[in-house]
Amino acid sequence: MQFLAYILSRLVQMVPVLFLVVLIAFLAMELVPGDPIMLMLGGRANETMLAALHAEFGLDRPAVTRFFSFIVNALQGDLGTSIIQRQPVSVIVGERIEKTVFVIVYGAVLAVLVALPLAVIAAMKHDRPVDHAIRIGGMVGMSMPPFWLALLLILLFGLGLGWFPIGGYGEGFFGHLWHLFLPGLTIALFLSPILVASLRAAMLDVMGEDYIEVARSKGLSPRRIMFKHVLRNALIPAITVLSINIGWLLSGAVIVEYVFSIPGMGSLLVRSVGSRDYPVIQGLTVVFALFVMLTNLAADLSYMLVDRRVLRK
Amino acid sequence: MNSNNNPLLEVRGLVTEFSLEHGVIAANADVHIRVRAGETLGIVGESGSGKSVLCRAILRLIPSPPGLISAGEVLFDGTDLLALSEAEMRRVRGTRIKMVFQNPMTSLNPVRRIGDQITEGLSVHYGMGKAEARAEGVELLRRVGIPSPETRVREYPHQWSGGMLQRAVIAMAMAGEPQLLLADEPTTALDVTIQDQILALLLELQERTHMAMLLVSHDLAVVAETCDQVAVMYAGRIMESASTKALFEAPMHPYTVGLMNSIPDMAGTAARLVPIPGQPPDLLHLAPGCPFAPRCVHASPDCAETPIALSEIAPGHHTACLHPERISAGAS
Amino acid sequence: MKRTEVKKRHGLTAAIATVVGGAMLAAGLFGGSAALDSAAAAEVKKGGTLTFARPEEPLSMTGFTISDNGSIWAIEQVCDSLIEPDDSGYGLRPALAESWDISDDGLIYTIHLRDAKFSNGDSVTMADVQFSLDKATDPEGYLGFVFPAMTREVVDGKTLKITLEQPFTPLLSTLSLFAANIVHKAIFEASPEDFGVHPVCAGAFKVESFERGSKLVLVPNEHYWDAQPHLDKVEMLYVPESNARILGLKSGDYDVINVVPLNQAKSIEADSGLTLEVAPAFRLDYVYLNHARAPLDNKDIRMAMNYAANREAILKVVFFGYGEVPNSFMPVINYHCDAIEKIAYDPEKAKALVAGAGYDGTVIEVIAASGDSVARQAAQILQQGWQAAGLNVEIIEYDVGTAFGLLEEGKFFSMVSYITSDTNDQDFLASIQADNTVFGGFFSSYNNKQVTDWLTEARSASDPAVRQDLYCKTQQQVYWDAYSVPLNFKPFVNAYRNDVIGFHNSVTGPWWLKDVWLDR
Amino acid sequence: MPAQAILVAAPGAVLREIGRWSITLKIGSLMLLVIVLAGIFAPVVAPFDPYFQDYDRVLLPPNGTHLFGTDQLGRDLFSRVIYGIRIDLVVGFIITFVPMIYGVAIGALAGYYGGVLDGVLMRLLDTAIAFPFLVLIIVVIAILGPGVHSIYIAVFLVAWTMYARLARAEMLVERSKDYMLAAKTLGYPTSRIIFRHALPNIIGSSVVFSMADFVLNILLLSGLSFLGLGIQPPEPEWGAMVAEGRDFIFENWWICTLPGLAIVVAGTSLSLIGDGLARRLGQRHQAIL
Repeated sequence: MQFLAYILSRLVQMVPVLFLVVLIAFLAMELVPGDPIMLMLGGRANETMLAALHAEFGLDRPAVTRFFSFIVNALQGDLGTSIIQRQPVSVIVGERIEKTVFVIVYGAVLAVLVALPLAVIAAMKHDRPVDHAIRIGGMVGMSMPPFWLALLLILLFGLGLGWFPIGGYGEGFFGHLWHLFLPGLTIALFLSPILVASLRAAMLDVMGEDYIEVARSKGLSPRRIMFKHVLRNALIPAITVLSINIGWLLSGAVIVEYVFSIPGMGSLLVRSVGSRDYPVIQGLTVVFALFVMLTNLAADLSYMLVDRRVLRK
Repeated sequence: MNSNNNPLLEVRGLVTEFSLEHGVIAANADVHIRVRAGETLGIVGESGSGKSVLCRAILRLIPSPPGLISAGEVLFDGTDLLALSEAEMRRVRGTRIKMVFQNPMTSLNPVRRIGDQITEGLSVHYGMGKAEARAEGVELLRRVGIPSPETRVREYPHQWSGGMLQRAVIAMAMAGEPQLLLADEPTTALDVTIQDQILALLLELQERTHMAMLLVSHDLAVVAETCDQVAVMYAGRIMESASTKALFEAPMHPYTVGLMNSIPDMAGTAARLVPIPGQPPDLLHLAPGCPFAPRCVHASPDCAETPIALSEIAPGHHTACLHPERISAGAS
Repeated sequence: MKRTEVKKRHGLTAAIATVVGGAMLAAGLFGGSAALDSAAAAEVKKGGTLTFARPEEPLSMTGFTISDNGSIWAIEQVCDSLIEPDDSGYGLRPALAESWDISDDGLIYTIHLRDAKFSNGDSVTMADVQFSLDKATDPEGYLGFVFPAMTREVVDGKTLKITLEQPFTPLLSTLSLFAANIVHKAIFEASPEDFGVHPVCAGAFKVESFERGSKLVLVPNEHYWDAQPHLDKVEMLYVPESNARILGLKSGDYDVINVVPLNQAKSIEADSGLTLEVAPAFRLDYVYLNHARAPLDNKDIRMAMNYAANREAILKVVFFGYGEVPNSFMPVINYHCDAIEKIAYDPEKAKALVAGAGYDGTVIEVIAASGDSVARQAAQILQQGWQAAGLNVEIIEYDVGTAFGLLEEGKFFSMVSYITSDTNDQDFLASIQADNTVFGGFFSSYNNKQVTDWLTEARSASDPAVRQDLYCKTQQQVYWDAYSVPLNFKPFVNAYRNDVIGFHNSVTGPWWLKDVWLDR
Repeated sequence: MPAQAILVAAPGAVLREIGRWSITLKIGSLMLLVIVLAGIFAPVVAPFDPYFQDYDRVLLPPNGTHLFGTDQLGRDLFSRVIYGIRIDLVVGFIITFVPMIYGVAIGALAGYYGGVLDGVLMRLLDTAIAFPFLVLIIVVIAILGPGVHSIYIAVFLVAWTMYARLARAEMLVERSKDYMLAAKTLGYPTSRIIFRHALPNIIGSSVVFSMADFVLNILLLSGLSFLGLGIQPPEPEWGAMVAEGRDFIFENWWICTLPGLAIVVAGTSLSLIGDGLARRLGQRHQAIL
């Protein structure tokens, strides 16, 4: 019950934020030059047609009215209709959520697979050459622009070795894994230095805790101590880092989708902004924001799974 | 196995060094102690005197780097622990020598169940199954006086009070019935009312299992009440060691005297407390001789210059003072 | 991606164009695919899947609401109109209309409908034709203004009579546009949105599946009125990244790719397993100039920009030699005049013109759509030349939406872009760009009474020689007025594996995939 | 101390301070120093005019004359990379440290006062994190036109939030400490308490974070330019150079690879400094947020 109440209160807190996000997106698009109907018609429309189409998409109403009707409709699951594609925004965006989420989750999982062993080694060999190498390697890794990394991976794996496709989404789960390997790896290589740094730091902190010495005094092996005692306690900061970086990850996904031709939300966003497809941009903004907020919520909830103390606070 | 005359634990000439940014310090310098089975050795000294380091050195828990045990022997039941492999040493830690730490609030992993932590050593070193370990955990908790242990084994550390946690830590140490218990200031972090309970518990357990105990404390009163033998540490060295009775009746080192004078109940009369003059020692810049010399009222010029070894001045009574005779004079 | 957006707008503009009559039309009607098909038929192998990677993304399969080439060229495979462009794109041929009669006064068109079926097996009825043309010509609708005022009357189940208020020779070509495709009325009406994903038309192919943003799968329409396509399946993939297309082609993942990055065209030519197709296109890459904005209102400045434009360098460095330095303000369509002298690269003359023009140092902004590397490179070469001539020039990248927003509002100096035509009509594209009364000079504000008169006259003239003369005069005048800074007559550059037979690009853009077969 | 003595003592103090630096801090500082000097003396260091296009020397691979080769317009890439320092480092510096100043101030105030101000700030912070940055930057560019001023404004709107978050969290801890109470009981004005007493204690985490932020901001700047939304051509911005080389990656690898390497080197030097600073400031295990 306590748990449910917590989730509920968090969800309630999300409402004003979501409202603000949508409001800002709305105002922003109002300020931008370019009329979607004109763009759609190639600037060749007569006044009657313009008026008719504006009416059809409700663009003749004041922004405030449109904003609130958007809110009202959105609450009923209706995000409007794309001006360019003439399809419900919920459908257009919905089709792409899976792809973006797949890329990001894939990247995050790869990042954990890369980062976890490195962080464990670095922490266990603290201040030894291996540790320094991992730390400095991480700094170099963190300085690599994702788009550049992506190009290097294309050059190496796509052209040089020919192991992986350099674009597209693929078919079926394993097709996705196969096609999205390089995008996923790009995200992973971008993310893992941050993860290694935070995990390593957290583990070093934990390793200085009394209970770790107690564990050693019990005659436990370093490996057991690492996995049974250190890692779990070090997870919270790492989860925090992951969730804080989710916004960055989404921005990164835009570039990664762009470079690897993945039909996800990022590429849709770039295109929709280009064609001033307001309903799609608004829908995407809402979905992006929800995504970030739910990720943060999930991170908070996972703290509870890791550490019961959080519940009490 | 052990006759009473053969010590269960004998530390000889132990030197533990730490490399710091500006130099190397010896946290333990030429430490000698002995503990027999069933006996309690108290180690007293101010904070920073190397008591805790000694406990960790015995268990080889000194983090390396920066720490290093550079000389000496730790003979446990005739075996030099320093010569064991890491795996063998882990076995010793898990089965024969246990340690109780100062702060119970931080001695337990916050994200794991108390019961699991208590019996973890058992499952690792005795291959105990889950159910068996759980039962043993309940039993251990019962023995250290935790009410309704059946339900409490499942709880997490944040749900327990400090006193209860220290009982849990002791239960953890008692798992597998060790021969030697290193208790590193087990009561310091607790309320005064709880302290006595915990000490009583330790003594009761010791009596029941006939284990040897090393009780580290900065509190002379605690040591006086509980220990058979006492060793006084200063700047990483043993200054004086003797039976509790002998030490308190006739201290043979100026530092011991100073210590006693600075503690309320110890001076007996409690008329006035005399703090030890001067600064605590700077381990980085020690003179070759007696480290206490700069603060010592009885010191002679050569005190600071020649290294002074422990010498037996009465049966079982050792002191590292050049001028023990001046103390008796000063005391009377 | 961005490119699609740019293209889209001009695709639309071009789609409005009409087709010339006379000899051209006849050639279109009687030449073309029938002969080609029978010639190849002897050795044609049936079956197989053609994988075709395109940088343009189909957005919707409804011709009434979209205007981007990504969609249009896909729709052309699926939907037929009454009349369609021929193989080359230069002429016309019958499609769902079996034949037609035109009255002597040019006002009444009698269209005879063919026995044809939609991809779901339903017959194409006059009701469907009426419905589709109603949608297409609806003046409130999206492309309605393309069509002249007319009344349509169903004579019988197979005959449609179209009556015009005034003669309008280009009607047949207008009817061939994608927007005039015949759709299944009942299915469209049931859900226009659903129709955009699962269209039911009477073209050679039908949509098997449409995954927006990644791929469109076409299979033969077994009810197609003409010969069945040779292929079993076409997978049209959206692959915006050019390197990915090249790599996929070389590795065999793709059979055909279009919009080959020109710097890699040579490596494809060198690959013995691949064929590079360089096909003429109704396309001109050029710099839009806003004559309404000082200092571009000064012809000397515009001429200086032309003299200082190192087109040879652009052709070499940006286009890798593919194309031709233009001698016109519009693409090479019919009635193009080869004889017009090109404005030479003459930095000294440019400098002198700027010096004499009283230029006040106003910064001239050159817009390039962000992400459009061709535009960006060309802009930088131009900038170097223009600055050497004494002009202050800044390059600005805007996303496509903003760029065209500025264009529409007239808030721009210049923009590197291009124009294409979906039909072979000289008149309308010329009019859009140069006749201020038609479209304000296509964002340029170009206004020349003489040119307007010539174009008006050419529109109504029936003698090809007369029109040729008028269009040559127009070309000479507008081009030498420094209407714009033309950069390149850029061709379509595609590449395919050698075992792909019969693939070719029509000048207007699409490909007749029903004629393609795989030699494997 | 008399002024002369300070003058005499200063170099020694500096040397002593440098002597206390960790090896990473030393290496990072040295790298950054070299980069900054190369940027300052770009006209001397760069062998060619970074803007000059020579159409007879396009797409030349790295060689003795052109260390990094030439690009598709025949410009010397090495010279462009050197001149790029002036853009990436300067812009990166500004978009890192300007938001840091008011971000820390806002966070400190909110943390100190709490209440409504704090509540509003927290909602703003949540919004800033949840809002897709790309939409914002495109909007700002569309309104103000592309170029560095648009990047400044877009980043200034968002980037302060992380500093505010850090400063607020630190202030919440600091607020109840004894020295703060002492300052309050002494009747100091609040601004003095916040900025003179608390600030030095709460700024450490922001300083350490700023180095990582600096790196991320260089990546952001180059990423925007890569998308064609940042620094305008023909300016030799590193990300834009990578973007220009992208189409040529298969046959002319150096165009996008080498400018990217410049980003990595600059970023690494800053990361090394950040790591060293964290140690120097005693935050040995400071996590990078």
